Amino acid sequence: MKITKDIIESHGLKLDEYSKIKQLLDREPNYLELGIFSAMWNEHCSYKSSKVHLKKLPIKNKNVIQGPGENAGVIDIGDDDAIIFKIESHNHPSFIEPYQGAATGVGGILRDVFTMGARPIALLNSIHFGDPNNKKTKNLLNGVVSGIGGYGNCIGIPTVAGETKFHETYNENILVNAMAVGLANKKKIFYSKAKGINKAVVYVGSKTGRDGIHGASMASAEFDENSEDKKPTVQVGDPFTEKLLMEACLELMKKESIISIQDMGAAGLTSSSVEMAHKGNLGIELNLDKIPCREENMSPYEMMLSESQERMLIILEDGKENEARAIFKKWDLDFVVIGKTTDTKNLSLKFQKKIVATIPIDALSSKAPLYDRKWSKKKLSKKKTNIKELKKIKFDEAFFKILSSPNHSNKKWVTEQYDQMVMGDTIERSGANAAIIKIHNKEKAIAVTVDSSANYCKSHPLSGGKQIVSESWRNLISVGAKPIAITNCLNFGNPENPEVMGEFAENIIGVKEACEFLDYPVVSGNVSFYNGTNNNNIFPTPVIGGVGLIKNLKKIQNNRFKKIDSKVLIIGKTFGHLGQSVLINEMYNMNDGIPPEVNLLNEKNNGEMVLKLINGGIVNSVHDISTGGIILALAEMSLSSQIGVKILKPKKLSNMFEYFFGEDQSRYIVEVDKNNYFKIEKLLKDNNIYFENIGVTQKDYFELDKDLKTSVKELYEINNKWYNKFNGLIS
Amino acid sequence: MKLAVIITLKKDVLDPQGKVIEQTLQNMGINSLKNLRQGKYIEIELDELDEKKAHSTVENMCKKLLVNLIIEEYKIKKI
Amino acid sequence: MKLAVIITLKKDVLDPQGKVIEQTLQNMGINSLKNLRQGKYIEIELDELDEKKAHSTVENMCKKLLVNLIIEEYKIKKI
Amino acid sequence: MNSTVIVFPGSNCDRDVATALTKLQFKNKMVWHKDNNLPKSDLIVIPGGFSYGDYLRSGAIAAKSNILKEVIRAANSGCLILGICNGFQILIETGLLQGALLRNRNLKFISKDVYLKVINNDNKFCKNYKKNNIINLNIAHNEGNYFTQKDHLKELEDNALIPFKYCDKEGSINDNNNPNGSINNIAGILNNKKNILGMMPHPERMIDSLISNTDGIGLFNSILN
Ligand SMILES: Nc1ncnc2c1ncn2[C@@H]1O[C@H](COP(=O)(O)OP(=O)(O)O)[C@@H](O)[C@H]1O
Ligand SMILES: [Mg+2]
Repeated sequence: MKITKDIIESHGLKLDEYSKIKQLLDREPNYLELGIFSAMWNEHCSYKSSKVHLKKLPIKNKNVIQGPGENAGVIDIGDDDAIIFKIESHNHPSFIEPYQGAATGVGGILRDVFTMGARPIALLNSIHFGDPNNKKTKNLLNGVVSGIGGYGNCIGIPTVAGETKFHETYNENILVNAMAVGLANKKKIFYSKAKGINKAVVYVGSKTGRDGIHGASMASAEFDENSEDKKPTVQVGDPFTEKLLMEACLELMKKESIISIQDMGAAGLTSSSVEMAHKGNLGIELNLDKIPCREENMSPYEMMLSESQERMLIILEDGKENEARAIFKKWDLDFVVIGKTTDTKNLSLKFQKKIVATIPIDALSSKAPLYDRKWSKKKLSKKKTNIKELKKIKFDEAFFKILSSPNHSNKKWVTEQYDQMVMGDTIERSGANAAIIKIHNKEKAIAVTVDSSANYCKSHPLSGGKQIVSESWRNLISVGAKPIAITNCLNFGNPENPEVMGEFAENIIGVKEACEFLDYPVVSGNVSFYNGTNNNNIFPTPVIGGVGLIKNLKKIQNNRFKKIDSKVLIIGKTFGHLGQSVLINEMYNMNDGIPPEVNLLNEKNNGEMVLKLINGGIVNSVHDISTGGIILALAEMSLSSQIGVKILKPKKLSNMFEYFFGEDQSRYIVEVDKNNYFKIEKLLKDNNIYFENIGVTQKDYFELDKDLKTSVKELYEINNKWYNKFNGLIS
Repeated sequence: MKLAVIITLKKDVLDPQGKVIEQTLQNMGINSLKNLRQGKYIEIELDELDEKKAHSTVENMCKKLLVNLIIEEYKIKKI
Repeated sequence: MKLAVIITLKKDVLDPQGKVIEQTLQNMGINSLKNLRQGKYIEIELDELDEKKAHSTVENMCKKLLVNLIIEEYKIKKI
Repeated sequence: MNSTVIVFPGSNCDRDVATALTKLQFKNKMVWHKDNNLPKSDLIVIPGGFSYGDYLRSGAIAAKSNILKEVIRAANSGCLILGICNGFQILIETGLLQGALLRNRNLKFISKDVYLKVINNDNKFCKNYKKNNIINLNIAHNEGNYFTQKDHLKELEDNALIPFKYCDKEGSINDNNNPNGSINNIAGILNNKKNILGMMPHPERMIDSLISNTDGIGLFNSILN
């Protein structure tokens, strides 16, 4: 088949990229080869627009065993234990088919983690939807949530934390990010690097179907006689098969037979085989007649580009085939030797006794295009939000409205669809600052959280970048964990737009600064560009997944008030910053202020002090202050404990709204027994930590002078009614 | 009037359920089984005597709720 | 040969899924809807030319696995 | 006491229940579904999870496995059998317990802690609880909506074959505290001989106050004594 301009473009390749292909091959590619190039050179696989920026991120500290570049990041948590984790997006598939898109997103990230030798122990997710009034939202929301649950529940890994957010910027482009966390033995971690020649390359897992075959390539002129049939087939997740695949792989990993292993994710067989060969500086030869196919008459093109789920590629040591086959047979899974490693440094494909493709591995990997795209700096909005100039609102009305808004209402209806307890080690479930998962049979635990702040990142990508990392760090501190490292999922618009590229570039700088200062490196991540429709790019939405370590199970905390008549303290200074706050957004529908700045020094000092208080066992509960400010944080503490609080106005109060709704960073609320108060006061003063007394816990009532008094029960109802109303379950 | 909707997965879409059921039956010794796919069957009773109208009401239900047109296809039958 | 099995819940067995779908459709304004029940539709391809034999093979599958005779009933059809 | 946990492809609470059994001093063995022999056991547990992905009907395919024939034989000779969640569904599909477990009435997976009232404790699984005790266990299922015919329901009620019903914190049993639509708020049932218990809630998740609470221990301890 002659490669035409249309075919090239329908493969998502630019004409100059095609010239580069010809130059690298020293000839024209055939159709199959073109397909393979397009799969490897697209943004998702090649990171061609993001690489130059990602390089800036700090990726090491004394706990990091493996940073970015492998299927997932690996950190050391003492003894022989390692935690392996990563976050990934499945935005576009979920918009097309929410249930399956979200489900396969979870499946994909789990494979990234168990392919490295870890048994997954926790799942998290960050999901962003359009305006709840947008007519697509309900269906997308319900589909995504049940898809995430459907997969995780079936495979039996607890889904323990996440965030569900709404904003019109996602009307035509939702975000579905899933994170998986696994536990491995530090000495038995598996990598994708191939070693040795003539080693067996083995295909295991599900059969290959026509799922998700490069959609773009199907629209070319020659292929539209039957256009309905040519739409990419939606990938359907099969969590049952994934469970078998996971158990089989983990069983095989106990033996000494795997040289390298790699899941088949995006671009399926192509990217997995190229990746393995590239890392090992080898060639790889595949015999496509051997590929287990689900449909009849599948072409090499379809086999190489299929994104069927629940498949893996393994390179085996000599003489281990039978042992390995027996394990996969036990789990009723396909196990087929489909090729071998070679010293040619080529990807070479055989089909029906003919060589159908030969491509140098480096042409697909290290020589793929790289772009330092044009980007422009974001100007900080000059607008200062002056609350006094805004129309007068009543304090309690604002508070109730926010508490019952889609973004701040109780997310129980989400989390009750996720099995959070399976595996029996979930100490702290969804609803807390961070979830806590015990290391099975040991006296230690990890804490995990995901966070994002699209509004902040939109208005100032650099401070937004700092803020999300700090918020993640703060969430881990609040449960008593020492933050160790993060994974990040960078959801942005079209990188060919200099403004979007600027958001990306500056955001990374913000992330980098905070990571460096807090010694909280990035060990894995994912970039998702082209989120948007018709030149409408989404707000930049980086999502941070954080992991921390708890060495002593007796020294953990949560955000539930424990007793009545304890003192409530605010650690960290309140200036009353309202730019980009929930108050301004919800009550005035304004989006143009500047976000709060993070002072990293204060962040670190305050956080370390809170951790010290928790470790000292002298605080009753802890909550970080984030969106919605002091008042919302206090409400959350009351709601989760059903204990009320009598809030006192500080003496020098310039403005109620600024003080209670302000979103200044680096602040925590701690509940303290009266007996411990003087000890804590002294400790804070000796360490120059700013704090204020804000009130006393009490029975049943949530109360702030004359401005607000409500029973906690009522508060609970206000906080819970949104979803039922949204779904038409109540009017 | 009673109608039935038969909903099946489109041809190339993976049917994990069908696959497992198929394998189980084969393991139980049913060797002549070549392929099995699972779909849905929905029986609908309408307060409507006109067949054409009934059909179009059900068609409407399928498009709006019953069928996921991205991965499924359907047939409507009078019963 | 291709056959289909239609599996439905017995009349006196509650059908929670059907109920919810029915209610949703009614809430969507489809007033003529009187009753809706959901069942399964299983398409089976057999390596068997004799219709009688095919039928009895499928009957066997139904009894052994496909149908829970305590709560479900079934029909077999050639397609 | 010797216990055996049966593992099917897709079981996912097998390790959890084994952990609980071992912690409470059972001598536990895991048995893979393809095995033909059961070790000598006083208690056989069919754990929760999604055996065969819940495909076709939850529990249906597992109910046809080799090992189930042995479980049925053991059950008939009086061995104690405990089916939790998917295990309950499997016991229903084998016919060892009667009735059906339908989709939850809201058609959603439900995972939360629920209150249960101990309705009957004169059986080997519940004797360490007091009658009318209120306990708090976790549920996590798609199909826990128990349904049975009138005459069987009467038999269950009359013969003290219902150990647990869903209730609220204070113990009242009504539709508002029925999480999944189960008939008469039933959360678990016994066979006539009271040696087989099937229940949707997970007692094995409630054996450690650090993780949750210890309300599940009573069940395992009842069996031990
Ligand atoms: N999609 C989700 N998956 C799991 N947990 C969720 C999800 N959405 C929200 N949650 C949980 O609900 C709680 C409240 O969510 P949110 O209001 O977004 O928290 P925060 O304001 O602390 O970011 C969090 O503990 C979070 O873990
Ligand atoms: Mg938080």
